[in-house]
Amino acid sequence: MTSKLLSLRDAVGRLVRDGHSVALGCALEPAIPFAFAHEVIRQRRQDLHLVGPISDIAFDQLIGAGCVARVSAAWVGNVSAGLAHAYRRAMEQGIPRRIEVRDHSNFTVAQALLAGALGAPYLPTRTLLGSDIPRANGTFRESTDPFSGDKLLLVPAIVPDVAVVAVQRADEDGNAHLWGPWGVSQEAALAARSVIVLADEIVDRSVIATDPNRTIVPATKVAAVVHEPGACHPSPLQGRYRRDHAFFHEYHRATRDVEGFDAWIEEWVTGVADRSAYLAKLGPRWTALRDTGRPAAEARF
Amino acid sequence: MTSKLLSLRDAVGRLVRDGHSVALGCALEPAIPFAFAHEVIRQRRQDLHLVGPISDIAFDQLIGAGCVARVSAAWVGNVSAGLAHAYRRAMEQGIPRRIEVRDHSNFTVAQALLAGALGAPYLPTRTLLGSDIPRANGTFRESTDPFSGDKLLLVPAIVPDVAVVAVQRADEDGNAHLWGPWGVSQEAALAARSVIVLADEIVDRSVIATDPNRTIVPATKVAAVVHEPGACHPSPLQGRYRRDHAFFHEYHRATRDVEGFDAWIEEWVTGVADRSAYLAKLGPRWTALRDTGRPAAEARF
Amino acid sequence: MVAQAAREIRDGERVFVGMRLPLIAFVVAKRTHAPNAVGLFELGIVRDEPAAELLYTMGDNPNVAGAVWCARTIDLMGLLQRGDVDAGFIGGAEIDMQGNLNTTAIGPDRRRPSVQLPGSGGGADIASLAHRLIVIMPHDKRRLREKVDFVTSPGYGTGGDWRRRGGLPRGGPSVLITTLAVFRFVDGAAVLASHHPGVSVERIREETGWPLSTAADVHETERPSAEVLRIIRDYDPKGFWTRRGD
Amino acid sequence: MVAQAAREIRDGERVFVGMRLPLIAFVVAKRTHAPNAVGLFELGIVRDEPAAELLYTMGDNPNVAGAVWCARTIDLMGLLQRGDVDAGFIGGAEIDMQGNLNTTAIGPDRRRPSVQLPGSGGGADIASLAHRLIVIMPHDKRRLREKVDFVTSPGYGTGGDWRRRGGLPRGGPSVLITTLAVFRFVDGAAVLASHHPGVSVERIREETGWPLSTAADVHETERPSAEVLRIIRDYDPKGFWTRRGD
Repeated sequence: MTSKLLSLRDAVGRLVRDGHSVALGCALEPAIPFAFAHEVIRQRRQDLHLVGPISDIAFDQLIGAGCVARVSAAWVGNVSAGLAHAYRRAMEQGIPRRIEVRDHSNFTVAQALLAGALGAPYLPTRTLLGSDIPRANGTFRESTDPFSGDKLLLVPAIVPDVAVVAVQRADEDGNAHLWGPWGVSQEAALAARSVIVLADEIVDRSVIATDPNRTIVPATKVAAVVHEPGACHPSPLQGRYRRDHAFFHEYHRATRDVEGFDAWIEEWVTGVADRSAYLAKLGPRWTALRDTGRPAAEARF
Repeated sequence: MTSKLLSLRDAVGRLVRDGHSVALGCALEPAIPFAFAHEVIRQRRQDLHLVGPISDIAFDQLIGAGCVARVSAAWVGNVSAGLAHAYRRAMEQGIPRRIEVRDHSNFTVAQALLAGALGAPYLPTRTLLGSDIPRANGTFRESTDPFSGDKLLLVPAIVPDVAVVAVQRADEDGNAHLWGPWGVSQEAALAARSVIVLADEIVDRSVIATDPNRTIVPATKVAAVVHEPGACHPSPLQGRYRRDHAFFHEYHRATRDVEGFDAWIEEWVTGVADRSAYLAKLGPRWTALRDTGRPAAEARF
Repeated sequence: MVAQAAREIRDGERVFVGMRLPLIAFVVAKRTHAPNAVGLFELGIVRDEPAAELLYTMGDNPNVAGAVWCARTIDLMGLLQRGDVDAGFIGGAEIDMQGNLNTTAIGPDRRRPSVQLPGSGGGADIASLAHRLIVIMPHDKRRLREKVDFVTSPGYGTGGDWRRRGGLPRGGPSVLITTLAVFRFVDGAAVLASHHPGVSVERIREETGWPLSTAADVHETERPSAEVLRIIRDYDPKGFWTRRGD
Repeated sequence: MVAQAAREIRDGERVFVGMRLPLIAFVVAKRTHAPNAVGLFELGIVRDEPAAELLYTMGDNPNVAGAVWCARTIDLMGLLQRGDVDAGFIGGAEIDMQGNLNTTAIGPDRRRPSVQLPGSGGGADIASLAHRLIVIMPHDKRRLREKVDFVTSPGYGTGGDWRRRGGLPRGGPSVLITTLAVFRFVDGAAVLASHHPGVSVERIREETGWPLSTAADVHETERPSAEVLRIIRDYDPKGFWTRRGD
């Protein structure tokens, strides 16, 4: 078995290029790889195409930091606090730059990534017929079902250059266990050209092999494995740590204007060397979020 | 929470009608609900449309017993022993009756059921282009990808009247945990109009809720829950019992001619009242197949 | 709003719940008249019991612990597209008389909006595919508009058989619950059914951006029972979601 | 056959293994020259180590225990359609010179076959979508035919760019391994590359249903090493699958 263990700095440095399409936040509200987004900002990647259903504030941070040229998403905001200020500034005023948005719904993002995972050119659907989203998105096609004659919308496959998944545990080869909601994480990982796994814990291959049903992505698809505890804060990771609700609200208040946004990025992203420094800065607030959960009922293989 | 617990006799009696399309054996070689197939034979259902990828010998038994008018499958045989004699007799000589076969591959069966599960009219694919299977199947359509101009095959959705899934454990409401290979079981269950769950063990809802990622089908889709230990013999159920290889070979040798087939059905199906009588008849041979497996690594919710 | 929203959930129904007030409405319904209702959450969660504590997002750990199914978004959306979901909740920034909702952007040019909104999320899917849509919004003349700038979630379009002609398999808004009133949709258009206690029809007319049409039996919205108010306050004691009145 | 099949697996490749002899070839390859090969099984299993004991089907409990991924058939087929699978094994009842395989039915009318065969299983998908197809069959004039009655798994069709014109994204048979010989496919047609020890080219010609074409460097098939024979006998001591010679 090969080891694909890299530091997050090296994983982003080697695998994420300017202009790449990057899928992240694919479990929706939980398990968002904020550590990855922050490293991308520190390394000043540009012209990225962000792909994901709802990203909570990760997309907002990347957009405000000027790393993004295009967004394919169903929702960009701050789930528990409201609108996303940096996203608004980019769209309304072109600050720090203009970005292109390809509007989606959660279902069409899921279908586009599933098509990518299946190697299918598109998936046919009846959702959004009558919505203005297809016109705004620009990549869909209206069609007629040859079997029934009904109207259909064809959602073309999305094949991200990179998909990032944060999981509870993985082995060094990239076999990764994720439990809790999967959202569109598996479709994104199987659709992508390369996958970066952020694991809260690195375990021996034999641990993964005791429960292969928990594997969300097999090593054959994985390019890099990063051991990054706490990678998802302020979003939660099931059975490991809870959501830091106040952090989302503090971000919302702090980033109302550009100066506030820049100061926030300086304090929490460019001002810290890496994730461990970030967690150290959080201090007791971080340790208070620990959540050990309850054990799953036994299953024997 | 409502209880959907029924005896297998009542579940088949109430939910399976002559002419129904029935998906079973959807995990491929393991977890085949032979107990269900045998009860269908005992209740003399007719004109069934069997749906499944490969059924090992379950489809052969239903065909030989005269319950089947049509088969939509990728493979009908005896996996470790060879050809399926009853299927051969039906196709080659119309004994006990002529049946219609809609040829599939495992991928097209999976796509047809996934389309049914998604409520999509069809799935587009590049498999089988150049195979004679699409012509023999008769329900597919050739198409052109409007995005690329490439040739495509469109596989229409299959929506079974009934899907039968055998699982390790379920609650009385129908929330069912299956581990080991899923094959096309989840797609079949989500696509079907009604689902019959055969559970090796009935557990409290709280047990299911400790590990919701293991749930293959939610209660909202389930019409009946049957507590039927050993429902899959001679096929295996992960962590519960192993495959009875010899039984498949004995069946192969015993059913070479019609008389042999009828005698086998009399001995193992119509001659036994139910699954517990069948297991009692197996005796020590059955208990010797027990497999307790190894426990999955802990996951905490 | 929450109490009225809870009344819209029938016992045994499969409901796409969503966040904020609808989530609390689901809790109220489960604990009062609809104990067998099942809640579906688009990130891939199905629950037959509400979470043990107040949720800030549907992905909070307590909403996963104790769920009966934790799956993928596509699985839940598949149920929705199949027609296996009875009702869904949705909010919006703007709505018109035909129940078309805008949660995408304010302004004539979607590429250069005057206000960029978060977008559809799963809302447009619920509006397209659920059997019944329940809309909850603050009542404001700038929100209840003659015409919305962008149709994120289709209601009855231009009315009549617009949904069927467009290819939508079913559904459409059944009710619009605002901070002032309850509207029912009749022949694809919103009709004032009831005004909340202490709110005059005149005020509702002033605060509504379309020519108000009123049901013959327009009446006062039923007041929440003491039990319902207790359930709401128990679930959201700090009023994080219900601060703006229930 | 097994020893030659094992040689066709390259280190690090992702291989659709299937059952019977190919499964043992995978074991041999893993334990000799291809320790990093990964095996995919269409019911939804991915293994980077062979199962601990002899398998009668790919769904036997020992093939699940110790797997690194246990998923759904559609996930594995998706990898195959995407082009993420390097090679796949397949057998058949009939094959023609262009590598088209029949595992469906013998006879002119598929609806009234003279011999009903089990069908494609995943074979036709592997033949359609894998980068490289490895075919293993008993050598028999009635099996290696001028023309097959039914094309279950497409090879090179009528030859030339038939696959591309038909819409297949890639692939086709690279080798046909029989009980007597090894054929390589050159410009979409089978060419005799080597004869097994003690088998004459004349006998192969007699046992082959198409006009035999022979490579310039036709030679004797490399004999399996003692180590390979030991691995095979250790894995299948009773010769359940390898009885008919390895």
